Amino acid sequence: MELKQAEAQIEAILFTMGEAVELSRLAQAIDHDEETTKKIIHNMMDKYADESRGIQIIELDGAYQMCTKASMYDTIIKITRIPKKHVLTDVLLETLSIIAYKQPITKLQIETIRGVKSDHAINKLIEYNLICEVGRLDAPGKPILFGTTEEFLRTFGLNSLDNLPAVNPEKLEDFKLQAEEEAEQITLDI
Amino acid sequence: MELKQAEAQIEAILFTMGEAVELSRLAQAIDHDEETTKKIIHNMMDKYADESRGIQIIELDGAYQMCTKASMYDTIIKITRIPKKHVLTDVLLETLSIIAYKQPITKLQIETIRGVKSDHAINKLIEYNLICEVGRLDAPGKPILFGTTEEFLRTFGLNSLDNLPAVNPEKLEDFKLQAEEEAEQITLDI
Amino acid sequence: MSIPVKLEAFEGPLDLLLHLIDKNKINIYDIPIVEITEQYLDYISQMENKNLEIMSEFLVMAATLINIKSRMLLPVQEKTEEEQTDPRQELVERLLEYKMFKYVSEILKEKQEDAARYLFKQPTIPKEIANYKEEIDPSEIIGDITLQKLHEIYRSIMKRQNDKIDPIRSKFGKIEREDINLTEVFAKIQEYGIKHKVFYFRNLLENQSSKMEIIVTFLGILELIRLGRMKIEQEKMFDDIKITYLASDIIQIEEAGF
Repeated sequence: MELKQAEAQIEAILFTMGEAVELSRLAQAIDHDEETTKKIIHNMMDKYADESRGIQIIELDGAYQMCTKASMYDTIIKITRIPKKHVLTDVLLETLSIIAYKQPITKLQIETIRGVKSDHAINKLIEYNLICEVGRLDAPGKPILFGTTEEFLRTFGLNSLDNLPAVNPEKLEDFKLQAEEEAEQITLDI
Repeated sequence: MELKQAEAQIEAILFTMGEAVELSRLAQAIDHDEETTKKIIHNMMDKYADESRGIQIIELDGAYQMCTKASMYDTIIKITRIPKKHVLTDVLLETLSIIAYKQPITKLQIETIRGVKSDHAINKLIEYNLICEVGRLDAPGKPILFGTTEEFLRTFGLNSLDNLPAVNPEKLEDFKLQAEEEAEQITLDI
Repeated sequence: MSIPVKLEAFEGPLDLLLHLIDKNKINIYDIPIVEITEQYLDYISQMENKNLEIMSEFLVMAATLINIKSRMLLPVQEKTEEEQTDPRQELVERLLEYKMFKYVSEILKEKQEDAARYLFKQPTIPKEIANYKEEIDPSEIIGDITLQKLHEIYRSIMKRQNDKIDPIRSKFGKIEREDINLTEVFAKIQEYGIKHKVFYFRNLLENQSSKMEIIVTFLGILELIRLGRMKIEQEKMFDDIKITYLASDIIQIEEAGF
């Protein structure tokens, strides 16, 4: 009974620590002498050898560490390469449109426009390689300025940076006015 | 034989990844359909329940994550310092419970229930990754809707939102009566 | 009750009210409104916090309490059963709902303490695999979102932004009283409606419409809908409101009973 308890404790410790833990520290934590602790660990090692287990305990110079079995390597490679589903949510789209048209822009400026903290959206857009840091604002705290990436241009079929409406603020104004006029005309035509 | 292999693979994956892994990704990695994979995981969960095990698999909204058993906590803190989680003040907890039970919900709706401005609390909860934007309400001004995150489930030990403690009106009645009786007794005791 | 109180200790007016109810050990369904109102006012008169925003929230509740109090003091007229609702009813419901969430947050607090005993592990992906970076294809993520769509989204966000700013006040830096002629606006909407039949809410507004103009125009539209003289649609998120004018004549504001 007590043995089972000690095994559970060792398993939990090695799992949490991730790194190699010296025998002496393990023994202290589970309130047994080193010799007994060593025996318990070696007994556990035998159990982990079972083919239904994917992890093992290895000994490293008087310390013990939990790690995956070598035979699991291919499986681990596989899982890390299974792409996660990426979705451009409304939140992301909204943030992206603000950055696209207002770049270069700081996080605070984005948040002022949206009215809510936007760290998550910004991080996701960076991960998706749609936006990136383009510099720092010359203001207290030197906040990061964000802009869109080349990938962004390519994806939207814009050939060069010159085609990006937001690069030149005046151009953006023109573009916006134009678009508004167009929109107005469309409505009037109805 | 093949089942044992699948169990080992799942164990290795969950150990390596550390974070919650969606059922669909696990199934793909071990080359089984989702239903079978789920069965295998639940079978493993039973095995982990043995008292010689210090770790367990928990379910979080259709994803699985490996963690230590709660009973191991005291042993682990003997050997390592555990990073402090964010302390949730009563205000944050109050706001979070409203969001958890009423999601998706707008800031204005939260403020109506609480009777006070709640920008600060909402932004803190976003920062702690306990809530996130889930869309916009189709109403004038398109206000942002908030909901809880996977981190919320983990922080409160819930498998899914369906596991939120039930608070039916009758229970509330009981609670109120109880509280009243207690208050009465306290006064009598003095 | 001469002990000075810090109102920040109460998380808003509902919290203070619940405190008073608990302290007086009274039935939440039968609040002695006169007493509670007095105690409540007592508390806020001692308010140390001069923060206007916090103060105003407490004052709103004070006004509500006084309103309920005065309604309860008025002689009860003979009414049909349906009309005989307790003036306290709405407040009681709000208090109960708030109390329930306070109760729930206590349960969650316990759950959090329990769950804090589960310990997790940092990912330990082998270096050679960790270096592998998943290829993210932005075009796949973007899917069928066009630059046009992105532009629309941006414009709608900016519209919302502009709506929040009162253009007159923000431009001149001083407050100017503006007179919106209700009759004129009402007539203008109808004239525009007869001329265009189908149009958008924004068409009705000048480039720099003030908040008041927008509100009055919107109220005018609501009134005309009520009278069955127009109908409105909004197809999807961020869309402008589409108005279809149904009548062919103009009615005066007096006739409309606006």
